[in-house]
Amino acid sequence: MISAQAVGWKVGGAQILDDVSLTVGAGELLGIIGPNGAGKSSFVNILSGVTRPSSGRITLQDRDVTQASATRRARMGLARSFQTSALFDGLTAGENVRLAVQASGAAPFSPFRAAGSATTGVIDSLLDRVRMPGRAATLARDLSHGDRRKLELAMSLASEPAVLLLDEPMAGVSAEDVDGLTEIIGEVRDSGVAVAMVEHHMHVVLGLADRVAVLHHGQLLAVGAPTEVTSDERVQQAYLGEAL
Amino acid sequence: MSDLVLLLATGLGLGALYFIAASGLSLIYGLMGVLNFAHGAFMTAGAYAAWLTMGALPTAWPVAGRLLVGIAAGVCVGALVGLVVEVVLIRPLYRHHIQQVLVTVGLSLAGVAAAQGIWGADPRAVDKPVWMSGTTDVLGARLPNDRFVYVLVAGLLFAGLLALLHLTRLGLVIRAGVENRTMVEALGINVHRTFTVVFALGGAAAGLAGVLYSQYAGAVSPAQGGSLLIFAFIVVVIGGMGSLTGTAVAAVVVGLVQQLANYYAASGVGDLSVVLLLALVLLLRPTSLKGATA
Amino acid sequence: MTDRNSSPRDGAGTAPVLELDDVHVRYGGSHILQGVSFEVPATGVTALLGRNGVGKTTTLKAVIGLAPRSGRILLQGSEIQTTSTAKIVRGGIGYVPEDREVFGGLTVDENLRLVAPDQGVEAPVVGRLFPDLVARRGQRAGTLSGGQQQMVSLARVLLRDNALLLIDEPTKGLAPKLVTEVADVLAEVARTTPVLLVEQNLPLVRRIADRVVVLDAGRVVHRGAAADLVADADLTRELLGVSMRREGVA
Amino acid sequence: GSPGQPGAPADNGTAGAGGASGNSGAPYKVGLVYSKSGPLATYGQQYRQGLTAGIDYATKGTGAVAGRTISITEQDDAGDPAKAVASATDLIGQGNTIIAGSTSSGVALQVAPLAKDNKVLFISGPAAADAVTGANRYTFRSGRQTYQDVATAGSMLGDVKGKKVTVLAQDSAFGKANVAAVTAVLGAKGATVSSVEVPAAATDLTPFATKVKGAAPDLLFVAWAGANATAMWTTLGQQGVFDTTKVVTGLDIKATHALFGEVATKINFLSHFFEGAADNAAYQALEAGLKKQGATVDLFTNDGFVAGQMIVHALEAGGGDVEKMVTSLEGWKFDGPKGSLEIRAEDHALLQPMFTASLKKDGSNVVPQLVDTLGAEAVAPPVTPFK
Amino acid sequence: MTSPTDHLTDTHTSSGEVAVDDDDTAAPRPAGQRPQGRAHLLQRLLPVVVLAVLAYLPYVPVEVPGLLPGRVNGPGSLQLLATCLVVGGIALSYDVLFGRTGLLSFGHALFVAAGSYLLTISLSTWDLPLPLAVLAALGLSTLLALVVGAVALRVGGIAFAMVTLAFAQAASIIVMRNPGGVTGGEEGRPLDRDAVPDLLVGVVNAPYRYWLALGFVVVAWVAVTLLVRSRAGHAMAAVRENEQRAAVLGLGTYRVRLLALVAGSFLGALGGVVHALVLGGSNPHLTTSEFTLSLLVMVVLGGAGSRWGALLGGVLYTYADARLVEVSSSAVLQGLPDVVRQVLSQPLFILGVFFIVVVYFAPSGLTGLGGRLIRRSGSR
Ligand SMILES: Nc1ncnc2c1ncn2[C@@H]1O[C@H](COP(=O)(O)OP(=O)(O)OP(=O)(O)O)[C@@H](O)[C@H]1O
Ligand SMILES: Nc1ncnc2c1ncn2[C@@H]1O[C@H](COP(=O)(O)OP(=O)(O)OP(=O)(O)O)[C@@H](O)[C@H]1O
Ligand SMILES: [Mg+2]
Ligand SMILES: [Mg+2]
Repeated sequence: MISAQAVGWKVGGAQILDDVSLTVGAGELLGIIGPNGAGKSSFVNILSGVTRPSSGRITLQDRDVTQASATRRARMGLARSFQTSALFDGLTAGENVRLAVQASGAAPFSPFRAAGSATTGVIDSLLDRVRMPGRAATLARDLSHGDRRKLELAMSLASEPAVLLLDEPMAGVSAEDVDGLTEIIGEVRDSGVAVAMVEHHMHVVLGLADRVAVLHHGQLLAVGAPTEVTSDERVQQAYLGEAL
Repeated sequence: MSDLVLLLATGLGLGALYFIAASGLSLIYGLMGVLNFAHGAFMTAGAYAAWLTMGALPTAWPVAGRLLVGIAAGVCVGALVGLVVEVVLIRPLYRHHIQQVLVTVGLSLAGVAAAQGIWGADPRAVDKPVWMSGTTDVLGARLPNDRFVYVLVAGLLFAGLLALLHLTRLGLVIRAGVENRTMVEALGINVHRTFTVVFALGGAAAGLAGVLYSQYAGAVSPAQGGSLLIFAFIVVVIGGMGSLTGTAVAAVVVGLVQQLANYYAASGVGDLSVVLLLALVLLLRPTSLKGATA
Repeated sequence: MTDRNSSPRDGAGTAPVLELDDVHVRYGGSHILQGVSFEVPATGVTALLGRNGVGKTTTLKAVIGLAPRSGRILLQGSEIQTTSTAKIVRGGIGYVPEDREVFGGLTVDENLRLVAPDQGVEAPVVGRLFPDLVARRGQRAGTLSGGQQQMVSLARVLLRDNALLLIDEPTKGLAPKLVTEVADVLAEVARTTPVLLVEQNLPLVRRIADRVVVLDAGRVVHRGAAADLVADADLTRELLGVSMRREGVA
Repeated sequence: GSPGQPGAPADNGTAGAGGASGNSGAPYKVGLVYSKSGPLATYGQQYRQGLTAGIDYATKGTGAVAGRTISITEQDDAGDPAKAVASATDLIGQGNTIIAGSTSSGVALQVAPLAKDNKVLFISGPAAADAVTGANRYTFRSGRQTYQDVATAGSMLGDVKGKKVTVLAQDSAFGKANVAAVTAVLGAKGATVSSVEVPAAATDLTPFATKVKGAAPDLLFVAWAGANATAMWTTLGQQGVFDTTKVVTGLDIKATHALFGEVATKINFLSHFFEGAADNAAYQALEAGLKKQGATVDLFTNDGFVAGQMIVHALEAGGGDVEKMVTSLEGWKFDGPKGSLEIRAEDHALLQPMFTASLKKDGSNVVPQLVDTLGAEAVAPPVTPFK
Repeated sequence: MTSPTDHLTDTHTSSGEVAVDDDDTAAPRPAGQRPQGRAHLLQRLLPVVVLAVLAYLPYVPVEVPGLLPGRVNGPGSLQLLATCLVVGGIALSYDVLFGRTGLLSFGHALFVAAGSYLLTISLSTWDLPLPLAVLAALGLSTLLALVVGAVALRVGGIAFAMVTLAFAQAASIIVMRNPGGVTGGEEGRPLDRDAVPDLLVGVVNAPYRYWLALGFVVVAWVAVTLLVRSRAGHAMAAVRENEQRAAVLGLGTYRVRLLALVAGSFLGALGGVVHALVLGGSNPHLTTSEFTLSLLVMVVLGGAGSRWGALLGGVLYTYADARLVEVSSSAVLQGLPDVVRQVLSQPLFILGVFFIVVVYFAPSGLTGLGGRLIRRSGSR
């Protein structure tokens, strides 16, 4: 569904990503792990079109989208979440989701199409799904940190994407809800969506991922089945350490 | 040849004047994110303060001496106005940038109107030292002496402000405070005071600009500050919104382009040259305009 | 794992460094904290736990004066509920916010220099704990990775002597290896400086916390020794909706 | 019930306009729309003071015509034509059959059509735009127009045949009008006219001074209104324009006399009016009338005074009937503070004498001195019939 | 990190409280949050009632001393009210950019002036009949908006503000230069009286000009309502709140902003056309940066992002601007010391100070203040 071929990214002389090639197929979940600053978020940014790579190619649903804008890619069925929640702060949680639902539909900003309110049910069920029921009317900027993360996830799910990129969806989510959200992401994957997920919660990655890619200093250190990768000595040394 | 020398020299002088006017604006915008529409009113305040001071001093004094005292008065009044405005009007609105800008808009309306009410709408003549109204022959061109003064002052101001921002702790705190005032406080630093200082500095620069511009124009009038403000804005934008060095470069470029276009190009082009320059910068390098806060 | 229970961690007998007495926080119409009272003893780590949105962050903000609060808050015996944030901090509280809040336009070094003007990134703690930051001293903090920003945020408070540290989810977004390292750092710091820690990572809590305070819907629902909570799986499940032991397996 | 006519008063009493004709004894209503605030407030103030003196003089101190007092309603336009139109509409609606004022040309040109639309008398004030002359049958003027200024300037050159004349003007309607007028007046007499137009956005005037110097004209006509005047004169002086060229410009109000700076005494001025320009009964009445108001004679006090004379004359002859008032003013000859004036019937141009002057240093002040007086016919604008 | 657009969003809410908005916030509140049935009906009816009252004013021969010059339906009052309404409608059009999309444009005056001048020019210089002239004015202005927008939208935030200011300044310069004698320079250009219906000319016909202005306000109101309720309206809110997020959701932020700018400018140009008809001509005041700034002042005064706010702000500002002149020459000031009196007799001084006071005490505008008071009294 989405694939990166020999992607490199350079900024101000520093090589942030170097020759990274990865592919995520439909119904597959790729876990991306690696030390802080390895280039995971940068990679997600490049896949989603927020930044342009300095070299290499990105294809989405077999089309070359290397130069396509984030908007174009979104219209082609790609959705993503941000590591630092990026929400419409002045709107309510419900409105945030509503916008995400609408944006995916036909004519997302036609001045001649009424916005409609039939989606209210959809919105509430999405918010329930990410374990934040009854928060629809709260302004996004007033949400607690964990709730912001959940809303971020809800918005990525709202558009029923074909490709889903998640940047640390579990960071700051309370221990109680981690399992639930993990389950949701699993379901999404099972419904045929290609998911790439950056995550530091190892039990989440291990529980979900079909394959795990390890980035280290901008390079692909290892790719493979979860158990295979975690038992790799270099991965343990660079990333896992004495895991808590 | 002598024409060209004359145009370049006066263009540089003009650029210097633009820089002095824009520096305070750029400082306040770059550091506090407040686009100070009252900057023109600040300049007017400085100019009138100097004019009143010069008028109050004994005429027996040499004009240059009175002017120096006038400049000091203009700078002080500018700083004072900046200080009061920050404490009374800007500070309580610090989370609301647009509102801060709007307050300065209101201030610019009221300030000019007040000056007009008190001293009338007509320009009043100011004394100018004989040397400054004279000229010096350079390569056959008669260069007005006052332009040298403006260039010198602008250079000193530029160096001073750069040093302040990059070499002092005050500069560091200011730059941090712009981004996240709450967090600076949460690090135990009293950030209010530093912002007041910035505004006072910007006001002082405006006061200086006002006095020098009134010398340049030979008169003070209520709308004078506002007329310079437009160019100051353009200079700040071309210079990259809040970058002091960018502002300096842009000021000189705008001054020269305007001067040369006014002489060599058709009247219409000369008039629009600055706007054309802006559009050009915009089309060629839009990112350079996004500037410090983007 | 080291058993840290042997270190002096009870704090009983000595006066608490921080006391909250019936603290309320209201935002507009919403009553967020509804009478929170607890004490932070003068040593060790006190963990503030609870589900998302129960008011943990708000509690820390109330202490430091970033939330509109009422009630009594005492730092080392003196009331601070009306003191300004900058004063409270100068009075000895270090605060690590949950959103990191580094100054994106400033370099790493400048970020640290705000707190320690003469040392910046040269300070020994930084070199020891976060060598990555030393290497990136001239990089604008806004371009750092999430984890790197977290390091800046942590390093910033460690540069100064504090009477108390308020730390909000310090390990969020950190790689597992770094989580361990940070846990060790916190444990070490806590030996000299009391820490009030908000954390979702329960294994970490179990490893370094001495006492826990659990919030629910703006009220304290549990106070006690960390060990007791860990030992009581049912209680953990009831308060936090999850078992600590199972988490620890990961 | 069903609503009546929109805009109708409550009791079908006297209809809005024309409260003037019927009931004798009721005051004549005159509306003034002029700048009381804003950038032209000083002009406006002079105008208003002159008007008071003028009405006083023309009514011999009674302030009434045929026993009916003249009641004046003032409205401030702050120099903004939008405000002026609203004010004029209001005044006309209140039954004022005479509107006077218009300090700025913009206001005059937007109010003039209202006079025609509503059939009221409009006497424009200091606004100098040539286009006010001949605007329509209902529009008159009490001041001079640009053409007369320029013609006066031309007179200073003597025989202009073959001479080079340069106009230094702001690139605006005002400046363009001056360039056009100079070309028409002096070009017709055989002068070569060129112009240096200064963009409104120019801050530094050195390039234009250099251009003027380069053109080396025999006569430089400067048409400058408002800002930057001192800088402009200083620059011209610095670049040595005065060494080789005769420089002519219009003399503005007293407050600006100090603004010519060092070169004040080197400039030849044309003047519409200034203190000491003329002496006759009207002038003395103006001076006395202003003194009562604590003011002194200045440029636009004349325009107000003349407007007062015209208003009174129109009321005396027309008794408030607009058509009669218009006819009575057309071709009227009378003495104003400047001397003898005539309202030309064809286009309502106000034919009037003009002056040339110079500035003399008097201590720290500069005061204007009369050099010459030009007869009205010498500077009369060509006829521009009504559209 | 702060970005210029963050500054903008602050306009809508002050320290966490929601700016009081009518039922037209970016997206309607979920069902549970809807105003109660009756209140909601009232809210819906209010515009209709207000419209009916306004439309009836020319039949009201009552004097309101001090408030209006003469009778309510006298020509002076109706002309004043018409001007207020036109400017109110123009403020409404500006709010599409500023309040709804977060675009701080300092060049909106450009499009209003374009509408006004293009109408007078096409009537007088090109000799077009009125309907064609209106079409020409609207078409060309919209085209202009498209071009200017396409260039200026390459930057955002304050830079966008400055760039639009520069464009407006250029337009102002061009108008002042009176190219080919079409704009009349600083003197403006009167409307060709023969080209417009008699009903729009003359003092006695003030009611018709008033109704024309009212009609424009209705058109602008309906257009803004439809726009805001449409998907485009929601997209505009999204762009205002978080541009990057809007982009990754698949909303073309550039196109959304361009759409907002063009739509706002179109309404603005329409306002310009009506302005020229109501005032009987075009004048360069419309092109000045002061006029744009005053539009901003109006919107903020009333409350950004709300139709009532923008409209009310525009109407009140224009009214105050016109009537303050009366205050300054009124007897009230005569007893004061000279300096104070001179200062107070400057309408702009009073307006400026009043504006500061409003921004200061009612950061979400007058409607916001009103809403807050209502809510407070309601909650007691
Ligand atoms: N403009 C820049 N200049 C220099 N270095 C940069 C720039 N932008 C990003 N980097 C560096 O690129 C690296 C990759 O950052 P990225 O955010 O992709 O890391 P990450 O793998 O997501 O880390 P984390 O787990 O901490 O979020 C970091 O080391 C960061 O400091
Ligand atoms: N400015 C505000 N206005 C209104 N409500 C607010 C505001 N800030 C926070 N809240 C609400 O207060 C409650 C507590 O928030 P807080 O951030 O303290 O939660 P938390 O316990 O830290 O949660 P998390 O684990 O998600 O970080 C939440 O329900 C949140 O929505
Ligand atoms: Mg990351
Ligand atoms: Mg929290």
